[in-house]
Amino acid sequence: MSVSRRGFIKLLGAGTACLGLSKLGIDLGPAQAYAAGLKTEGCKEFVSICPFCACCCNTIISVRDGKIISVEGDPDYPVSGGGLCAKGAALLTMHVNKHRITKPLYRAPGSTKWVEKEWSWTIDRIARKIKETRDHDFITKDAKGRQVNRLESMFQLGSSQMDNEECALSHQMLRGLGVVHMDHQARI
Amino acid sequence: MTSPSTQPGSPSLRAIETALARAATEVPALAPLLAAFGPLFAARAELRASAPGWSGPAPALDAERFTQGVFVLAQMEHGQGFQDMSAHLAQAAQTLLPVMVQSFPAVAQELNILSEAIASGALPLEDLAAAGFGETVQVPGVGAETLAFAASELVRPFVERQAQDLLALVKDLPWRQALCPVCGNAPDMSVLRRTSDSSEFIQAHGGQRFLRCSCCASEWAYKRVSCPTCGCEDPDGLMVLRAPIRLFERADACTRCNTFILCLDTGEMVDIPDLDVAALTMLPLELQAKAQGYAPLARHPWGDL
Amino acid sequence: MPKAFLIDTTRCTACRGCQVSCKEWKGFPAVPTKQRGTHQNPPDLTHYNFKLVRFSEYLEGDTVKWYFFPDQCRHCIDAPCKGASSIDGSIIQDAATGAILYTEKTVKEDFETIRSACPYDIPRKDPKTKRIVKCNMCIDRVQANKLPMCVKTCALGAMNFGDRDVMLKLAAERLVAVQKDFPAAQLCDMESVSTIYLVADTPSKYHKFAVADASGAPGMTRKEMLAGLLAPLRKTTKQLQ
Amino acid sequence: MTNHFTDIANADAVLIMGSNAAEHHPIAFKWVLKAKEKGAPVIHVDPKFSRTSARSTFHVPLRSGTDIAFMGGMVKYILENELYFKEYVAEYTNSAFIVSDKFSFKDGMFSGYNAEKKVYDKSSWSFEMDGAGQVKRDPSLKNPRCVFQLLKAHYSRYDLDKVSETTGVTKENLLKVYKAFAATGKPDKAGTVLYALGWTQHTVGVQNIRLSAIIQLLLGNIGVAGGGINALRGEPNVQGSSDHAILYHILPGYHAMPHAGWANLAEYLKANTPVTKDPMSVNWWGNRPKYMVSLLKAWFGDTGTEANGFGYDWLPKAEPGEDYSYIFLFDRMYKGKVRGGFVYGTNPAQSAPNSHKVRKALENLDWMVVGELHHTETSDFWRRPGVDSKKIKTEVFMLPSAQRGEKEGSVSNSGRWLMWHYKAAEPMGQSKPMGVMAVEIMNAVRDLYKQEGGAFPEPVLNLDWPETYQPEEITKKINGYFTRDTKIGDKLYKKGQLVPGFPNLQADGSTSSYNWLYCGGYSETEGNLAKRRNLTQTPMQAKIKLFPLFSWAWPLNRRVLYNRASVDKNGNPYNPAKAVIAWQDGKWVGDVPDGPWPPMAMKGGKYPFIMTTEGHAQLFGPGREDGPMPEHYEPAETPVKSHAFSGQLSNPCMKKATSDMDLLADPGDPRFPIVLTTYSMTEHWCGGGDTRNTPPLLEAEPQLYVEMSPQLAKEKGIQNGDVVVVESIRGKVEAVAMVTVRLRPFMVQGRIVHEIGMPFCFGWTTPKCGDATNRLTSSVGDPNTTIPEYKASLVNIRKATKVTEL
Repeated sequence: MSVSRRGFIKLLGAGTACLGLSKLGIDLGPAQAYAAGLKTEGCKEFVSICPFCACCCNTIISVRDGKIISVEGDPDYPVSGGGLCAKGAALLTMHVNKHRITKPLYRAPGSTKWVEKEWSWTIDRIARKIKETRDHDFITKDAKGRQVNRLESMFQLGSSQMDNEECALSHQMLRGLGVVHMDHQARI
Repeated sequence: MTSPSTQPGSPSLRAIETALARAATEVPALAPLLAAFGPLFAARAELRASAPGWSGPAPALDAERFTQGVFVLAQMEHGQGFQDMSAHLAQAAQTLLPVMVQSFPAVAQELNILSEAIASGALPLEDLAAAGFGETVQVPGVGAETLAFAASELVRPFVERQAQDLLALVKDLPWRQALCPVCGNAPDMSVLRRTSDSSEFIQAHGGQRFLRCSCCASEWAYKRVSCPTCGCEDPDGLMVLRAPIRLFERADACTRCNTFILCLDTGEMVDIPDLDVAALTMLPLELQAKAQGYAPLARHPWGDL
Repeated sequence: MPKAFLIDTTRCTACRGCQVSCKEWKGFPAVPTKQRGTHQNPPDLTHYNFKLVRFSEYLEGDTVKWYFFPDQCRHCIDAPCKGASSIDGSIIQDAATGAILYTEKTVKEDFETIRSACPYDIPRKDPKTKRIVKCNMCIDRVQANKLPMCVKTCALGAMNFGDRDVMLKLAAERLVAVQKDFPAAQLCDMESVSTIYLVADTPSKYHKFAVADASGAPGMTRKEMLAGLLAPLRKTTKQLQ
Repeated sequence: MTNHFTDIANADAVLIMGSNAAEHHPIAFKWVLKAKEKGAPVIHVDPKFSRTSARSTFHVPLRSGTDIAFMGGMVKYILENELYFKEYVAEYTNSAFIVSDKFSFKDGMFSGYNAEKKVYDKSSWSFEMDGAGQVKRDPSLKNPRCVFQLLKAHYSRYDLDKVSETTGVTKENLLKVYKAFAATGKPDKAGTVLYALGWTQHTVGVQNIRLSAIIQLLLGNIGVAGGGINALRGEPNVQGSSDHAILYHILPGYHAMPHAGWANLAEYLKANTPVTKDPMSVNWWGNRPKYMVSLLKAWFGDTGTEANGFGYDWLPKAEPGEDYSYIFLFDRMYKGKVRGGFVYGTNPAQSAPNSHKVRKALENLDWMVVGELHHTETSDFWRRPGVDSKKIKTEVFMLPSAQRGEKEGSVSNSGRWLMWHYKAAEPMGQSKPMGVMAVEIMNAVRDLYKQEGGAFPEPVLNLDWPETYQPEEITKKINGYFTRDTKIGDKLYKKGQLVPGFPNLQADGSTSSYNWLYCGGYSETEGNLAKRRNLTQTPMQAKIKLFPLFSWAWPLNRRVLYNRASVDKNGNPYNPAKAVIAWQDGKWVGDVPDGPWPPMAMKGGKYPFIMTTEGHAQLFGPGREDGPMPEHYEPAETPVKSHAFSGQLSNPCMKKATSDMDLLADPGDPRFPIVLTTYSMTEHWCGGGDTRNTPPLLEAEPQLYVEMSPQLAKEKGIQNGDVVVVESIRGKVEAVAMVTVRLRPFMVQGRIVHEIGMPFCFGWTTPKCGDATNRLTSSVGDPNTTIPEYKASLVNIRKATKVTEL
C-alpha cells in the first residue's frame, strides 16, 4: 500500500467541525428531557495510605457530602498496584465504626466508669498533671553532680501510627519537657 | 504499558448488542439514540475486524524517546501518521453508508449522494480519506459537516485496526502522558478496569484508569486522581460528577481548568460494555457536566445534542 | 448467556474476604463462634453464612499440604434440589444466569428432603423465617451487571465469575498451568455445575462434599445416595486432559 | 530495608527467615512471588508452616532462637566452598583489616567482658593502625589476624552436625538452603533476605541481623538490585517514627541521646563524630555536627545560640548506660518510680512482655493519657477482670484519635518512601489527630510555665513551638530552612528558604532541620515531594522497577542503599541486566548514587560504604554490645542445658528486668519443657484492638488458640479443640488446642523438643475471647535494642479442668 502524502494523524478531534446530533434526524426529545432532569452529585477522591503494615499501600478514599463512602486500593501505587489485603479491604469499616471513641473520656481516681468531658477541660487538666509531675520530679543534677535536666517519672509510649510530622513534634515536646522514657512499637 | 484485560478493537458484536440492550432497558429515554447509533457501531466493529492492520515493517521505535513522551506515529520517519486506507474505502462505504442512511434520516439524502460520488469515482478515495482527517473536500450536494462525519466514520475502523498493531509494539513500555501513545490525540473517554497481572497473589480489586483515544480508540493507563488536561493532582481541584442512580458512570472534572472526561467504572461489572455504547449512554451525564461549566477534553464523533 | 464461577483454590490463601463480604452484603449478623481447634469458623455453612472457607491439612512424607476450599452453592445446571422440591416455584432456576434460587415458598418444603437432595450439602434453614436458604449468586447484583460480592472482594484471583463459556476457557487454561506443579489437579464436576472448583489434589482432601461423587469420603450417607437417585445427570469427577 | 518492595522481584533467590510475609505483608509477598515466577527459589525458614511456607519453594522448620547457628553454618559453607564474591569481599568489606592482637574469642566469650556489669569493654575489638593512622590491611587475606581469617576461624565450628543438633533442622535441609542461597555469590546474581519480628524478638536479635548482613556481604548482595537486607516492618509508620526517633536512645536522624558524660555540645559532637585519615573514605557521619546543630535549631529556633550549644544545654541527659525502654519503664513503674505519661496508639497491657507485671505496674500511675480510636486493655486497665477499680487511684484521660483518612501528613514505608496522605473527611465526632493533641497540650503547659514559672522552664518556653497543628508546615520544617542569608559555594540562600538537601546543612546555626535524612523532601521549586505520583522512569530504571519519581525516598531520593557496591571499581555494574547505577560519560545514571564522587578506581573516587568510618562494610563489626561477630547463644529460657558451640549458654550481655515478678525458668527446666513462640494473625492486627471490634473478623477468629504438633498433643493427652492451660514461670493462659501438622517436634541434641505457637491478639476487653498471651513471656531483651524475647519462652501445657477466660 502506498503511503499517502497527506498526514493521516488527526481524526475529527476537538476543534474539527462536528455534526450535532440534532442534525442527524434522531428524536432527541426524551434524551434531552432525561438529561435536564438528571440529578448529579459531586464526589471527591483523596489519596490516602492504609494504616496497617509498613507496605503503606496507597488508597483512594471517596467522599460525598464530607462522608467517606468507599476506600479502594490506589492502582497507581507501584508497590500494591491497587491491591489491598483483607485488613486493608476493611478500612471503610475501621473509619466508620461504632466502637470508636468520639469524645474525650475521663476516669477519676477510684472511679468505676468513664465520663465524657470537654476538650478544653481535658487539655487543661492534663497540662496541670504534666506540670505537677515535672515540677515535683525534675532532676537537674545526677548523683555525680552532672547537669542532666531530666524528668524520669513521666513517659510516652507510641506511636508508629503517628505521621512523620506528629513524630517530629512529639519528640520535640518530650525532650523539651525533659522526658527520657520514650519508646514505641519499633522496640516490641 | 499495562494493557487492559479486554483489548479494545477485538470487540465482539455480542458486547455491543448486550450493551445496547442493557442501556435501552435502563435508560429508555436514550432508546432512539441507541437505535440509531447501535447499527453503526456494529457495522464499524465488523469492518474493523476485517480491516488490514499495519502493513510492512514495524516502525523503528526509540524506547527512551517513547518513555519521554514521543508517541509512536511521531517517531516515524516522515511523520505522515496512519497508513493510507483509501483503497478499502469504496467497499467500506458500501457497508457503512446504507447503515447510516437508515440511522440518520435527516442526512440520508446527502449520504446517498456521497455513496454515489464514491461509487462513480467522482470523489477520489484519497480525498475521502483526507476528509475523514479533517481536510476540506467538496462534494456537491453534500454538506461539509455531513461529509466530514461520514468520512471519519469510514476511516475510523481502519485507523483503529492499525492502532491495535502499533499499540502492541509499545505494550511493555511505560507511557505516562495524557495523549495517545499511538497517535498523540486526546482522549474522549476513560474507563476504570479490573486489571490482572501474572502474579498469583494479591491483585487489584479494580479501578485502574485507562484513557481512550478519540481518534484511534487505543487505551492506555493513566493515573487516578489527576486531571489529564492540566495535570492537577490536588484533590480539592478535582470532582467526580455522578448520578446516584448510575454510580458507575462518572464525569471526572477539574475545577482548575474546567474540563472533564467521561469515565466508566467497570470495577465490579460482570459484562463490560462496548465503550462506544457506554459513552453514548453517558450523554445525559455529559450534558450535565457541560451545563455545570466544564468542557470535554475531546469531543465524541456524534458531537452535541 | 448462563454464568459460572471459577474458584481457583490454588490461588486461595484463606484470607476469608469472600466469607466476610458475603455476609456483610447480605446484612447478616455475625454468628457466635468458638475456637474448636481449627481456623475454619464458623464450623459449617449456616443460614447466615452462605460462603465458608474450609481448611484441611495433611503431612505427606516431609511435606505439609494445607488446603483451602471456599465452599458455596454450585448452582447445578440440573439441580437435584429443584428436582426434589414438591412446591411449585419454591426452587427456581433463573433463565438468564442459570442461578438456582430459593424463594419464600421454600417455607413449605420439607427441609430434610431438600438438603438431602443436595450432593454438596449446601441448603440451610433459617429458623426465624423458616425459609430454606443458600447462596443466590448475588442475583440482585448480577442482574444489575455487578459481580457477586465474593468475587468482587477476592484479591487473590481465586474467585472468578462471568459467562460460562469464558469461565470454562479460563478453567481449562488454569488447569494446564496448575498441573505443571500439581499433576493431580482437576476441575470438580465441571460439566454439571455453575460453580467450578479447580483443586490441586484429590477433591475429598479439601472437603467431604467437594464433588458429588463422594467416594473419597468415608462411607456413603443416605444423603449422598438420595442425591444420586435424584440427580441422574450428575456427573462424577471430571478431569480435563 | 536497604532496598524497597518492588525491588524484591529482582532477586535470584529469596530467603525469608523470621517472617510470615504472606500473611502479614501480603503486598510485599506479591513481589516475592514475582521473583519466584522468574525462577528464584523462595526459602522459608521458620518454626511454623504458614501460608508463606505453602507458597515457598521449600519450608525448613527451625527451633526458635537458633538462627545464628543456622546462618553460621551457611557462612562456613560459603567460605569453605569458596562461593563468596571474591572481588566484592576483598575491595568493599573490611575483610583485609588487621584486628588488634588484644582481641580474642574463647569458649563463647569475646575479650573485654566485665562479668559484674555484664557488658564488654570493646576497646580490644579494634583494628591495628599504621603510622599514618590508617587501618593496617592484608589484601591477600592470609594474615591470621585479618578479618577474613578470623571470620573463617570463628565459623569453622559451625559444622553440619552441631548446627543440626542445635537447630533441629536435618543436615539435608541445611545443605538444601545453603546451596540455594549461596548460589547468589556470583557477580550477576542477587539474593534478598526478608525478615521481621522473628529475628528481632530475641536476646540475640541484632546479631541475627548482623549475621545475615555478613552472609549478604560475602555473597556481594548488598547495594544491588534484588539484594539487601529487608525488614518487613509491621506497623504503619514504624519507619518514619523510628527515623524521627520516638525512642529513648536516639534523637531524630539517628543521633545518640545525650548523656550526662557529654556536658556540652562540643563534648557531644566530639564523642559522636567519627574521624578517618583515609582520604578515600567518605565517613559520612563526619557530618554529624551539621545535622545535630540543625536539629537543635529546629527545636529551639532563635533561642538556640552558640552560647547555649544551640539549646543542647537545656536538653535532658540520660544516665550513661541506663536503659529507658519498655521493659525498664515498666520495671520502674512497677517499683513506683513513675508518676504519669502518655500512651498513643499502642496497647502495652496487651503487647508488652510479662503482661501481669505491666498491668500491675499501671496501677502505680498517678495519671495516664491514652490517645486511641477505641478502648484497649491499657486504657481500661483499672477495670480488668479480678481487680477492684475503687482501689486504683490512677486518673485516666482518653483522647479520641482521628483515623488515617481524617488527617493529612506523611508516612514512610519500609522502603523509606516518604508519602503524603490527604485528609479525606473531618475526624469523627470530636476526635483529633495526635499532632493536634500534642500541640494543644504543650501550649497549655507552656502557658502554665509562663504564668507560674516552675522547674527549669527554659526548654519548655524556648521551644520553637507552633500555635496550631499545620502538618505541611511541619513537613517543611522537617526538611529544614536557612535561618539567615547563607552563601554556599557561589549560591546565596535567603533566610526562610528551604534547604535543598542535607549536603547543604550547616553546623553554625545557619540552617534548621528536624531530621537531616528528610532534608530534600520538600523543595522550593517542586514543593512537597511526598505528594509525587509520577511513574516515569528511564528504561534502565524500569528494568529494576526503581520508580525514582514516585514519592521521595530518604536519603536524597536514593532507592537502593549502598548502591556504589553494585558496580566494580570502574563504575561498571556487576550485573548489567539489573544495573542500579552505572558510570556513563563521566556521570552516574540510574539510581541516585551514594554520593557524587566518581568510581573508586578513578581520581577522587571513594569507597562504597560511605556510612562506615573506614568506608568498608563490616564483616567484623566493632560497634555491637555483644560481640564483633555473631555467636550462637540459647534464648534466655532454653530447653537445653548446654550447646555445642561453647560453654556460654546464653547471651552474656542480655538485658533483664529484676523485679519479683521477673522470673525466668532454668535452662532445661523440667517444669517447662516446651518452647513457646508468639505471632500475629491474619484476621487480627497486632494486639487486636481494631479487628476484634469488627464482628465478621471475630466470627472467623473468635478465640485464643495454641498450635501444637499431634505428637505433643498425644503425649499430653490433649484432643484438638480442648481448652488447655499454657503455663510459664510467670503466668497462665487459657487457650484452645489447635493440633496441627504445621508444627513439628524438633530433634535437638538427640531428643525431642516440642515447640508451640500462640497469637497475641486476644484480650479481655472482648468478652470470652481469651486474654493476653504475653502473660507468659519474659522481660528479657537484646543487649543492643532491648527488644524483648517474645519468640522463645519456656512453658508447659495441660488440659484445663476449669475454663474461665474462654
